[in-house]
Amino acid sequence: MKRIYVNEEWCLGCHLCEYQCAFANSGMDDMVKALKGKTIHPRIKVEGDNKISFAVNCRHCSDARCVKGCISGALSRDKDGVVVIDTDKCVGCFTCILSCPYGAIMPSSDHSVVQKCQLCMDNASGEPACVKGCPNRAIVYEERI
Amino acid sequence: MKYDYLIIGNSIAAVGCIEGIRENDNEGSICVVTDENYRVYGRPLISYYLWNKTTEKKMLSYRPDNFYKKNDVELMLGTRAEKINTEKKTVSLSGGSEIGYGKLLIAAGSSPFVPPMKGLDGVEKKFSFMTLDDAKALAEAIDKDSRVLIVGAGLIGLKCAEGISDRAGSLTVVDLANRILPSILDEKGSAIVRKHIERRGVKFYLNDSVAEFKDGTATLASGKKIDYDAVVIAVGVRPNTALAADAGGEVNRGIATDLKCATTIPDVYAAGDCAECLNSITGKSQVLALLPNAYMMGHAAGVNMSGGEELYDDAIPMNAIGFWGLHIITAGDYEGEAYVKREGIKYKKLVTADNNLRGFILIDDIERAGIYTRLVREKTPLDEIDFEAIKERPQEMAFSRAVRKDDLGGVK
Amino acid sequence: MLRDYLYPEYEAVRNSDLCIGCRACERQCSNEVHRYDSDLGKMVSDSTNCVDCQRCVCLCPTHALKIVKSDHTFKLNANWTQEAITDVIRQAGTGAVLLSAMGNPKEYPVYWDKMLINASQVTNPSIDPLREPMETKTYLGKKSEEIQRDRNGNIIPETSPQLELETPIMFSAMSYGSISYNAHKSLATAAEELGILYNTGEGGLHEDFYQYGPNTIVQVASGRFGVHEDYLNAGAAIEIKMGQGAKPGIGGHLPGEKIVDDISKTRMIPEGTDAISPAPHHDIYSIEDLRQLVFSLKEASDYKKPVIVKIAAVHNVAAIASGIARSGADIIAIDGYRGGTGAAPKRIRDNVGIPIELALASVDQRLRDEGIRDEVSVVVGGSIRSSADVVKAIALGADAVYIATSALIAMGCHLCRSCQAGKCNWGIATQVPELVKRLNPADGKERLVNLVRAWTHEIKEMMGGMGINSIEALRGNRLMLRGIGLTNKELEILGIKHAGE
Amino acid sequence: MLLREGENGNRIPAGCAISGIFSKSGTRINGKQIIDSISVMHDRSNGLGGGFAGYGIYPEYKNQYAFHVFYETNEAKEICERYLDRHFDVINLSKIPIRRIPEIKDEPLIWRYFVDPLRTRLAASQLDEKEYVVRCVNRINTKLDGCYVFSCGKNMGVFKAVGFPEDVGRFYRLNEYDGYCWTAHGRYPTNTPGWWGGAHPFAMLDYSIVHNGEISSYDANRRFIEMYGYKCNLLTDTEVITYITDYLLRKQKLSLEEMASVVAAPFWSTIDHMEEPEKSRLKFLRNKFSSLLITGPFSILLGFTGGMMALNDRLKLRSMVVGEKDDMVYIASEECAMRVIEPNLDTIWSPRGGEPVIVRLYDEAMEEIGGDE
Repeated sequence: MKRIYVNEEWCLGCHLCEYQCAFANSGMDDMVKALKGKTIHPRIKVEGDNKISFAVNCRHCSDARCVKGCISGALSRDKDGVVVIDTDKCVGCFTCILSCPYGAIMPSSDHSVVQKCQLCMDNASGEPACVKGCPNRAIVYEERI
Repeated sequence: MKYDYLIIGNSIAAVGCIEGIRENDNEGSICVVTDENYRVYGRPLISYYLWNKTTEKKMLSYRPDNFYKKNDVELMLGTRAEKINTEKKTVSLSGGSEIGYGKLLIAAGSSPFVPPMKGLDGVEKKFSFMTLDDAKALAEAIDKDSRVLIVGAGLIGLKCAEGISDRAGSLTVVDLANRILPSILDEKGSAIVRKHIERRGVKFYLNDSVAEFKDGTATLASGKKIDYDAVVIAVGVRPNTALAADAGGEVNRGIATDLKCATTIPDVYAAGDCAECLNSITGKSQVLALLPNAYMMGHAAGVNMSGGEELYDDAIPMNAIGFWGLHIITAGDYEGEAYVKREGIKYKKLVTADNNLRGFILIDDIERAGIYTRLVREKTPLDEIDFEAIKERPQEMAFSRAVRKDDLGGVK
Repeated sequence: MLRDYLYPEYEAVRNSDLCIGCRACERQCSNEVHRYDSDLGKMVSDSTNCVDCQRCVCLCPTHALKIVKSDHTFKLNANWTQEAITDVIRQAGTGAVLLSAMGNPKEYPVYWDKMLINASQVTNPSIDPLREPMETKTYLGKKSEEIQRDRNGNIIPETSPQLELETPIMFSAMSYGSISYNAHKSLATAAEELGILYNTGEGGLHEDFYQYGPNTIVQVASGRFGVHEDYLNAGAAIEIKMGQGAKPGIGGHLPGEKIVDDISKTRMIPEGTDAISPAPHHDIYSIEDLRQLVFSLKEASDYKKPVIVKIAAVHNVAAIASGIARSGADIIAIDGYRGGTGAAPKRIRDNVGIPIELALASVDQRLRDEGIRDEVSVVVGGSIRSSADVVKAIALGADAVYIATSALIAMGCHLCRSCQAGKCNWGIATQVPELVKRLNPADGKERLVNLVRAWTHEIKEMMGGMGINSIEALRGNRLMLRGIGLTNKELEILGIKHAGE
Repeated sequence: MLLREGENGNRIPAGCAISGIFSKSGTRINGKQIIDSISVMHDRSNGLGGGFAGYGIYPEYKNQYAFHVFYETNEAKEICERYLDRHFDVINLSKIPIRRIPEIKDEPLIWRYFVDPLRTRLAASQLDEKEYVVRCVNRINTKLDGCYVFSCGKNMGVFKAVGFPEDVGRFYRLNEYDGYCWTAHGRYPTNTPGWWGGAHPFAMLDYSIVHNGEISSYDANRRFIEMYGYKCNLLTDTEVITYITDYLLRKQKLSLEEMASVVAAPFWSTIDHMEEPEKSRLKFLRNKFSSLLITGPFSILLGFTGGMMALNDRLKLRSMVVGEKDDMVYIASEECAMRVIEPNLDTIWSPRGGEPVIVRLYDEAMEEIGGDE
């Protein structure tokens, strides 16, 4: 399946992926309207400084521990292999946060449920916004074997 | 009637087993026998159900509606497995029928443990807190004025307290131990959480126990008296091992299994709360009555039952739990050198031993906790990572470049 | 000194209504123009160090930034322009030669823009490149040898070493050191994909890039940096750099701070030492010396590699080219005064040399007049800005063109002309690791490939319009050009008629 | 005054009709046949030029160079004849017989000389004989005002004028000539100089070219070929093609097929898929003579002693068909031009772009005409 991959060699630490993610998942059509004056809660997080940096988001593991451990069945792999969250079912127990070896699942902004990267399948971005918005191809969306 | 795969119990381990089987075998017939009358649901959800964080309908959609159909599973509700006949490879069911199996999984779960307490039999409204029916019955029995006494300050008792906090008048918790959540928290952590819960109006009587229930009043060993309208017994659970024991299988606290989740009885496997598995930290077998463990063990059993091989060898104790918005994540055990960081309500304890992270406690500081879990589970040598950095906060940066490259660029 | 304060030439202007405070601009500006002011709770900019590289403008996700030319002015004076006054103030303050980079930006005529291309109407058909083969393959090298036949009268198809190009465009010399590893890698991989060549410049060849040898021209310049036998044999051709359009007559100077690690290894000089390329080759004081070097290099490479001699376009370029054509060189490269550089004294860049268009026209004609055009191929560079420039260059008589500034722009350069500062925000003209990594070679390569493919498509369109389906039929086909607004003398030098004739 | 080709440096593109007849057995064909053939393609010409080349028409002078010369004035003729006398042994000279007809006007003086190079001058020049003749002809054409040698081969002759080709044929009384090969040309120039010398065929020694097309590579070809001593005065395609032919065949000693694969080279993609040694050979030729690739539409008929070659541009942007009947070969822009003189062709086909069609006299016939090819 196509996944998002991050190559730290090319990450500039510009954090634009975080903003693109937050915008894509804001449901708004204007970035300024969506993000100005707000604290963002992106599903992708950049670690590091301007020397070494990289973004981390869901790896969409085929053997996903978060899915296996989910107590409500809110997390599942869809038919394309995307690990998706049904926030309607999620009760916010955070077992997935306990389980994810990459630290890629985080509480939603109000902490009532969790959020995670769903490859922008759940918004209007069309393709992963972080990939589109990365100025240096440090984040790519592709098939790897 | 004979099924290639017969599963006793219809909880998470059963689902893991079904999904494990279907990874290898799309043809073999599967039957699930359960004495409950529900589709599968996550038992820990019952407190959220009571707290109106979820509904029965959502609870029962742990797997999609077509789950049994899609996986071609015969589901026999309200049917109890009474006996395993190992010679004939059949299971006798309540109602007298008998069905055969090729491979059998015992995922019978556990039962609430109710210690002998004086006067308990006379308590009209007394409940366990394990099943959806328990939760429904409890909800039915209490109202805004009810004084509820919960015996047991462990995970079940306290989640129950949270669950009914908006439905009951007052909540009192009694426990023999000197602290709450003793199975997952150290004293400091326990104190923090206790304070937080107490702020919600829950009263604790620790180092104490009920000496007698009588006429709506519980008299504690210390002599204190607590009036109640309903009692919840949540002192613990006991694995349901009788089926295996009667059939001659080895049983300790739980049903003994090997790394393939097989019992000592040929073609019989066990998983979930009824079974023991290897705690990869201590190297000892124990019952890990945790939902993720049930799934993974059931899954491994299913794979092995259907001709594949999956060793269940990386089980660790771990817990994610929250009370009124305060989130706690713990894993492993706490035998070793501790690094502790406390900042107000935030509490972090990392326990190291033999160049490994052996366990941790995180209270209100759970961000990316899975990275710590990973260190515990994978026994990552700490001198291969930047432990100082990761102590500060869980991060990929603490791993070597090569590990990061695989984490972020490899196919997972 | 306070009295020498010069108001910034360009100002970063932020639209606060649009700024979301993501701080990308701050993180991306190596000149520290932008920062977040926590007291004010917003982003602020100090344009003093802004070089107008456009990095922040491009990366701002809400397009809240623009760079404007400052309207700050000295008292207007047609003679004492702002630039003239500013330069004097600078030099009075420092006592130093003014440094600059990239090509001559002055308002001299651009002859490319004064030539127009022909197209077929009625009497012969234009050709649709989407329907018919349209050939741009070009071979560079000598074509003058006599035909040899075997005993059966069959032609023995042996030629002097030739360079095969899928399209008549090559990436001109830019050294590793003046540009980054990633820029070099972009050029090398793009050249490989395009079936063309790139040029090492005088900085040697990094060991990682030996694999692109068949698409590499290795340069031998006056400093002889990184030159050794393996190097000479690593590429497809060897170029002797006699001069550079941006700074004819002077050498080069890469400061010691840029001679780090791999660069020092590649150049074969100690870390931290200045890399000084002398103005002349000190073993070439005349044309006969050049001949010796040409043949030394041919000896060293077993006569398997064509030798290119690159010169700057200067006043008597035609005569010089004639000498080179007779020196044994296989290819002459001529670099016009608009050609770029990583660093050059500003006065030299802006005042020395001649336009490539005129140099090309006179060289091509001179070589034909002398009947030696077949002795050499002619490659021209020094501001080829578009496919139209390529078509015009070839119609004037070039076999192929060298592009460098266009290639840099493709990779991200916005011609801020501050290469000499080494803080290129686009990761091109810098050796600072955090900046170097801003150019992902996968991206750089793709953009270069896109550019050359796009140009090639356009070249084919224009050829098709002229009814020409192979690039060699365009070469020297000056009837396909007409001048516009040129004097008789200019037309005469260019060897073209005026539009309407 | 009418513009002359090449004056003011203006290049003249043209469209046209061509036709050729060849007898492989050397049967002498009457000139009327070629007139009949070209006349049916009247609409492809516009009356601004027509011409013919006949081979084997001067058997009695087959070893002499036959110069056909236009003179604008008698003075020019005198100057030219003095020049000829200095360089050649003139064996015979005469006016070329013409028939005055209203369709052909303003004719110049048209003379014919059968000449041998003066042995002494030739030896002194240290040139081979053909080069000597070419240089003399070039000298006359470029340096002697009002003189123009438009045919200078052995046992062949070019006849051309401003007018429709059928009129030109009648004007020159071609029914009085017989040859084993004829080519003809009707011109449709897109500019109107109407100068007799600018009509086709264009000839150099025994090479004659009739050409239909407009080559887009003209100036690339011209500027290259001029490096080798040719001077393109007329700025016509035919002129430059003739020089290329002369350069490749006579100076570079290429075969006709090799020449074809230079001027109408196969595409690189085609070459890439060829087998060795063909692949290397074609790559070599195309690369070495890259400036002689001719692009744009053309169909040409090259006449030479003992043979004829037809060639289309590689995209076949101009029509050209070939027909055969017994030993006769017909090549023309249109099929009708063949049918009118031979209704019962054995075969007829359309050569592919870049594929040369070469016909030669049978060996006995070749000996008969005394050709040296």
